[in-house]
Amino acid sequence: ADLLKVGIPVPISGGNAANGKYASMGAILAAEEAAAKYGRPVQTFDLDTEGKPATAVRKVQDAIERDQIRLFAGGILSSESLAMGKECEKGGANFITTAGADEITGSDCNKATFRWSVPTFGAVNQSIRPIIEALPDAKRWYTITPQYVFGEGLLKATQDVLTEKGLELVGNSYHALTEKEFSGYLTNAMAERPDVLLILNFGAQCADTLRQAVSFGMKERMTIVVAWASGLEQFEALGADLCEGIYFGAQYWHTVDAGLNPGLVKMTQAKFGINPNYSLAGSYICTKLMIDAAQAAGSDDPEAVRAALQGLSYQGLTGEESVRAEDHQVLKNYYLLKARAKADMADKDDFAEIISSGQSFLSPEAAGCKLG
Amino acid sequence: MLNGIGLGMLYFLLAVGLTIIFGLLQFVNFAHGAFYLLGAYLTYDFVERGMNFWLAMALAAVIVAIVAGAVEAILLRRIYKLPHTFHILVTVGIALFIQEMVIILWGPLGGSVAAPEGLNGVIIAGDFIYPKYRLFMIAFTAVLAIALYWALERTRLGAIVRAGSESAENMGLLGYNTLRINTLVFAAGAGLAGLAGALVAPIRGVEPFMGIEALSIAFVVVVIGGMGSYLGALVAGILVGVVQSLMATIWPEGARLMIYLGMAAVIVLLPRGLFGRA
Amino acid sequence: MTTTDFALSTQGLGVTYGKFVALADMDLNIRRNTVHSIIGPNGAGKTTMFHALTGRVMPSSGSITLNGKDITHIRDDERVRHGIARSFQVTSLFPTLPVAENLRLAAQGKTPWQALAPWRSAESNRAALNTAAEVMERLRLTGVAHRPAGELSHGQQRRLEVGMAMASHPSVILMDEPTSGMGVEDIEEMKALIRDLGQDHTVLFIEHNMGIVMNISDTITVMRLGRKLVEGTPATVRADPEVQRAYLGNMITGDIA
Amino acid sequence: MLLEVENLHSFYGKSHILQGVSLTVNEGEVVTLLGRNGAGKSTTLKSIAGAVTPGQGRVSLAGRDLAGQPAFRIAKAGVCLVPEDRGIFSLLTVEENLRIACRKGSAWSIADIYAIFPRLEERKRNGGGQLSGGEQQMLSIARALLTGPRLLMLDEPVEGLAPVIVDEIVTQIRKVAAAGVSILLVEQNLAVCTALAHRHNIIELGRIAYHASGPDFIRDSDARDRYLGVKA
Amino acid sequence: MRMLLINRPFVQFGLALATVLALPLFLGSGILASEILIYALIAAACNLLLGYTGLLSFGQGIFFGVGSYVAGIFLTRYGLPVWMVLVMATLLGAAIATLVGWLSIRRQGVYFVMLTLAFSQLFYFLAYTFADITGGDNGLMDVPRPVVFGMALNSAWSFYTYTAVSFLALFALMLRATQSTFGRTLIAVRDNEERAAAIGFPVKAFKTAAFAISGAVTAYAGALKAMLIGVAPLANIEHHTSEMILIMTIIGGSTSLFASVLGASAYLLLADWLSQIWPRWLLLLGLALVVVALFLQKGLWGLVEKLWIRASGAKKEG
Ligand SMILES: Nc1ncnc2c1ncn2[C@@H]1O[C@H](COP(=O)(O)OP(=O)(O)OP(=O)(O)O)[C@@H](O)[C@H]1O
Ligand SMILES: Nc1ncnc2c1ncn2[C@@H]1O[C@H](COP(=O)(O)OP(=O)(O)OP(=O)(O)O)[C@@H](O)[C@H]1O
Ligand SMILES: [Mg+2]
Ligand SMILES: [Mg+2]
Repeated sequence: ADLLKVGIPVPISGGNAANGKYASMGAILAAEEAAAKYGRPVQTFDLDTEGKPATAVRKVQDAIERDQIRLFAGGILSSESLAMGKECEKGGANFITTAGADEITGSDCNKATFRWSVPTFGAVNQSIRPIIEALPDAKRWYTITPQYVFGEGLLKATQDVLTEKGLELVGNSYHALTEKEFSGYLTNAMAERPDVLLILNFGAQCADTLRQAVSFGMKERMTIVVAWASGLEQFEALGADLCEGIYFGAQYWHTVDAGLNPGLVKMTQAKFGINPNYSLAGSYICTKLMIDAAQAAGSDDPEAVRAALQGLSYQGLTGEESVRAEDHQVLKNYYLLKARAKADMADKDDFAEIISSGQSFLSPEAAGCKLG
Repeated sequence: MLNGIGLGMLYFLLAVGLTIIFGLLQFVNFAHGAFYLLGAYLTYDFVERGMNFWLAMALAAVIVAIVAGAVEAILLRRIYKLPHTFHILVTVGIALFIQEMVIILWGPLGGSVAAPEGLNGVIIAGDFIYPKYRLFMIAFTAVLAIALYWALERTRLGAIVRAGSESAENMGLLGYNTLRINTLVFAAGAGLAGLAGALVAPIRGVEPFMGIEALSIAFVVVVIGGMGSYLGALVAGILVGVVQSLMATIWPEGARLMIYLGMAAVIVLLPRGLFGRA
Repeated sequence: MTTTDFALSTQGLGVTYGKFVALADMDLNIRRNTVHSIIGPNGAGKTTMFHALTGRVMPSSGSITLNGKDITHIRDDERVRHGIARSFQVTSLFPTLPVAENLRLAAQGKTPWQALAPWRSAESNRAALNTAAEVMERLRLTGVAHRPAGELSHGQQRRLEVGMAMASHPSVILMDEPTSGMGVEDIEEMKALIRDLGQDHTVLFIEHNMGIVMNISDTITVMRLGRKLVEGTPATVRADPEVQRAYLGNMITGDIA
Repeated sequence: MLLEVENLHSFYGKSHILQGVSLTVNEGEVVTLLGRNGAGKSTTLKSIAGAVTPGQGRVSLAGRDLAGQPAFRIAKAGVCLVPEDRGIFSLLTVEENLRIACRKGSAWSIADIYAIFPRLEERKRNGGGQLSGGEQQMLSIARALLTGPRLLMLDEPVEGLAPVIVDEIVTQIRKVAAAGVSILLVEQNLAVCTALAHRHNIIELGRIAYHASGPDFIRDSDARDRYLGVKA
Repeated sequence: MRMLLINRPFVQFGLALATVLALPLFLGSGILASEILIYALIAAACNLLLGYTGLLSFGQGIFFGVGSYVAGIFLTRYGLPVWMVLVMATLLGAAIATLVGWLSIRRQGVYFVMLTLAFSQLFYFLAYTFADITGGDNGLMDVPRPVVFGMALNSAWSFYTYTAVSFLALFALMLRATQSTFGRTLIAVRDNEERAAAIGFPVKAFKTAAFAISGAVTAYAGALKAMLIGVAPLANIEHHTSEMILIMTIIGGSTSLFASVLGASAYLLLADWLSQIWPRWLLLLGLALVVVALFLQKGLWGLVEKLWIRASGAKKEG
């Protein structure tokens, strides 16, 4: 059989290079595995988006026009993923991503774009409902939210859940996307004496918020919950001592014992000597989905691949997963983790235990997607 | 308010090294953020290896100063005479180099540095809660500010440095070895940036792109305060810190906007910044 | 004498730098087509007065009248169009541009808005080219027309400096120490040139070389501490005891006494 | 003999400016170096001071060879040049300009300087860049004195100065010489030169073309005409 | 001191034309080729400020971003015709550049640089804060390509042709401007601003005009870029963009306009190549910048000039 090409457009240089590096590794695992399984050459092509939408689109355009690549799995940042999705639709290709922006399978959804990560609605529901149940005394909540669409999405979902449960959102601090200093917001938060501090930002900002919250002694005074954690990388950067006792909502965790995950962990350890983190795992499963769909369709023809993906149910990294045909959202579990004390860690990556897992999704109509 | 001052002190510390280099050597140093980055990472590395925080901090600052001194002696002294364009080009190049080296050496992920023993935790006085380490940082920076002020404004050294920046040739005619003075000043300025990075590590952790943000803040502070003015760096640092903290509660998305608007207004209205000398 | 006899006059002109009063209460009346020199101790405010006259600094008090028109509040570059031009105490040329281009620009400066057109070719302004050629001829710079100004010898640069002022065909020409740094030979030449310029321009110049000042000035104004000390013909000034004490001293002026 | 310059050659890029200058200055002596514009006077002084590195030749101060050394070493050895552009630090105040020049062992203190040039004391808080041309010249000379030099080289020290100040400076230079400092003077103002100097050198085309003692020079209007273009 | 043959306007235009013709021969990617021409325009516009007027502006990204936002907003939300949008982008670019320029030139030297830097940050945060207009962090998507003679320029090379025509026209106009009284006066201002004012030139007006032209061209190119890529992202208006434009311009050199074309091409090709071979390519870029500053102060074009002088054997050339 002829060569199957998958483009991996991820930030390899620039501010999100860490994610790009792991994503590239995950994609390679998926390709190698598929090549062995299907007995055909499968190759991944890293496309460095530099984290910039314009560069991302240019690389994707070139890959489609010049290198005839029809399958793309990647996109870490919302802006680049949205733009690449559009480009794949225009250029006749398919794209699957793990990016956070709900528009991807919401208002800006399109027939060429798929998304593996759980939207903000599910993330919030799966993070805070278990906590509300476990901590009936936690009445007063305070949120820290980045001011843009992603943050608004998380905040909206939070408000809905709290209202439903009759709990009080005693305050919210918006901050800019470039903010690094959270002491002001944290002081405001402390003044409200909340029972729970819910952190709705992600990545480096989330790490900064947590660090500073812990230094203000907030861990001792309230429960801290991060709705959208980036997984193992984040724990490594923060360190176990700092994280201990904090709740983290996560798309993926390497100790999940379901579906393909044990296999992936073994494979990753064998090849790279590490445990898979979210970037690696997400990229692995996205790439795998694309390859499998192309194999099932018999070619990488965009329409055929799309047809193969729509409605597909499969064993994924979180157990049984399925691709919803109406908006191309993958339905999968979201996890709530609680960080362990350093002394309780079984190995160096055993930062947290899984408290709960489950699925919550808006209907495609409620998410605002109309596939044309 | 205390948050603002704490932040301001941090900004002062970031900016003061830049002011020394930028104001006194008339040199636009876009690599300043990279030295800050390096200071933070060295501290992180040393602490990870089990070194005492204080020692790590001092060592990091000294190493950064030595690195910067070497960079100056090997590279920068060849370009002082060229227009600003080339200062920017070279220092941007150095900044990129250091940043990428940091990623190569320590990976792209970043990490946390624990506050030193005894400065962990918070001070509580009624409703007032403040991390000990931040209080310490304010005090430390204040002492440093006074010491620096004395060293640079009240001693001949300050005058010598400024004179050397204007005309190395004429300083030579007066018997000064300006090459060495320049190297020392550059190293000191960069060392301060390294120290700032080391001090900040327990608060902000370390990550490879922290230098870029630091640089832009440092620029704002130096420009608002006035080139070459320590007092300016101090006042502007605190001003920016306080404004940013206050804005954060009033109109958070606009906080940065206000700072840059303020900076533009200051340069347009007050040619030399708040405290710049003519 | 009516005011129109004066090419340039000031009433109560004053300049302060911060709190420091560099120029105060200066009344000047420069008659048309005369050579008028300004002398005075260092720091007396001579250059400052030139700055005020050309608009480099804004006066803090008083007014300036050029050819009967009040120019006190007119911007520096606009004053050129009203007929005033200057040379600087410290040579100020376009160092990387050829001599001819320096002068073409100076001539073009009389009609600067025309130059703002990004489509008009520089060579289309024939008048400016001619002026540049004339000035070069008069200052014996034609031979170095295509050399960058920065490569000229000091004396040539000083001549070009004066040429820059001449090229805009000003009615009043201000020269700040035109002979500073010149050799004895060049000084003689400059002396002749200034005298010559006095025929068809009004010349106002600052000079410390008494050999020139006393020989070619119609009127001399002596300044001290930002104010006018004495004004009059060379003979009067030379004889004034106050001037002798404050400025002239024993008159070591360049020649062997 | 304090300063001995022998067969000095200097270049700017490829242009060979000094083509074997030789001259001497004795202890406590005032010697001039005259010549037309561009003859190489300033270049000679700069080559001695190390601001221009001579390509060839010997410069020795009290027997110690200095040629080729960096400027700051030569300055420390006791040679001070007051350059023609005056070299004022415009970012520093007048007082700071003076302070950085102070050297232990100098016969002059800042107070002495203010006594000589009261104008500087009046403007001492001013930025160096804000001084009038003449004030800058005073400051530059003052600064040189504060370094306590053994050999003072002045490049056109009275250019642009008011006659009274010229008088004053001539008087001061005399005092400096009387205090035992040797002086090498470049000056266009012949009156100043003859008033001060014991010996005169005229440089032409990068070589010393004429050499005479003070009195001889005053008598020799021919030479002045020939080398300096002074119409007798 | 006469102008070198290779710096004469006709030769410069010829070189630009040759570049336009050569890119398709050597590049597989029409998008990269279009991008090169677009950045070449921007770098040339930057050179108008840096090389001709002596103004080191960190504000070029503002105008670039404005151009792409204008294209994004008016093509997608209002469906205006492309030509009208391009005119609007150009005019708005000129207007904002006039404002930024007029405010910035009130200061000189380092302070000028810092002011432009401040404005660049300011506009970035404006774009970020007013997400309703700019799409904030997501940017504006679905920017369509123009339709020419009933044919949508969907393929990369057809859009390249479109870009090339724009490029040549604007390059020619800028060349003309540099040769005009205006351009020559700018050079004088660069050489000695005080003197330029003293001989009667309203220096601020000239500098502001230079900004306006530079901003207009940059914004036009920004609109082209948005159409090329199909998005108008926030990154366009970031100060990184300004920095990159400056680097291209400096690498090219500032003695002629074509130098900027060379600089932009070299930068983009090098970046494209390096980023494929090593993720840490920015490290190499950093080294390259240092090398340029130390050894190639007149930029790549300076090198070409030197080779030319050597090849033609004499300076009397021209
Ligand atoms: N920008 C400035 N700020 C403050 N003071 C200034 C400034 N420029 C000049 N001065 C002061 O104003 C006074 C007059 O200076 P000016 O240059 O007019 O003197 P001058 O008469 O031309 O002297 P000279 O003959 O030495 O050139 C001087 O004392 C000088 O120090
Ligand atoms: N930096 C330089 N680069 C190139 N040539 C120079 C430089 N400085 C001086 N020259 C040339 O060297 C020669 C000697 O210059 P120098 O300054 O020594 O003359 P000078 O005798 O001091 O003249 P002046 O009386 O005008 O001060 C001149 O022809 C001059 O053009
Ligand atoms: Mg003067
Ligand atoms: Mg000389």
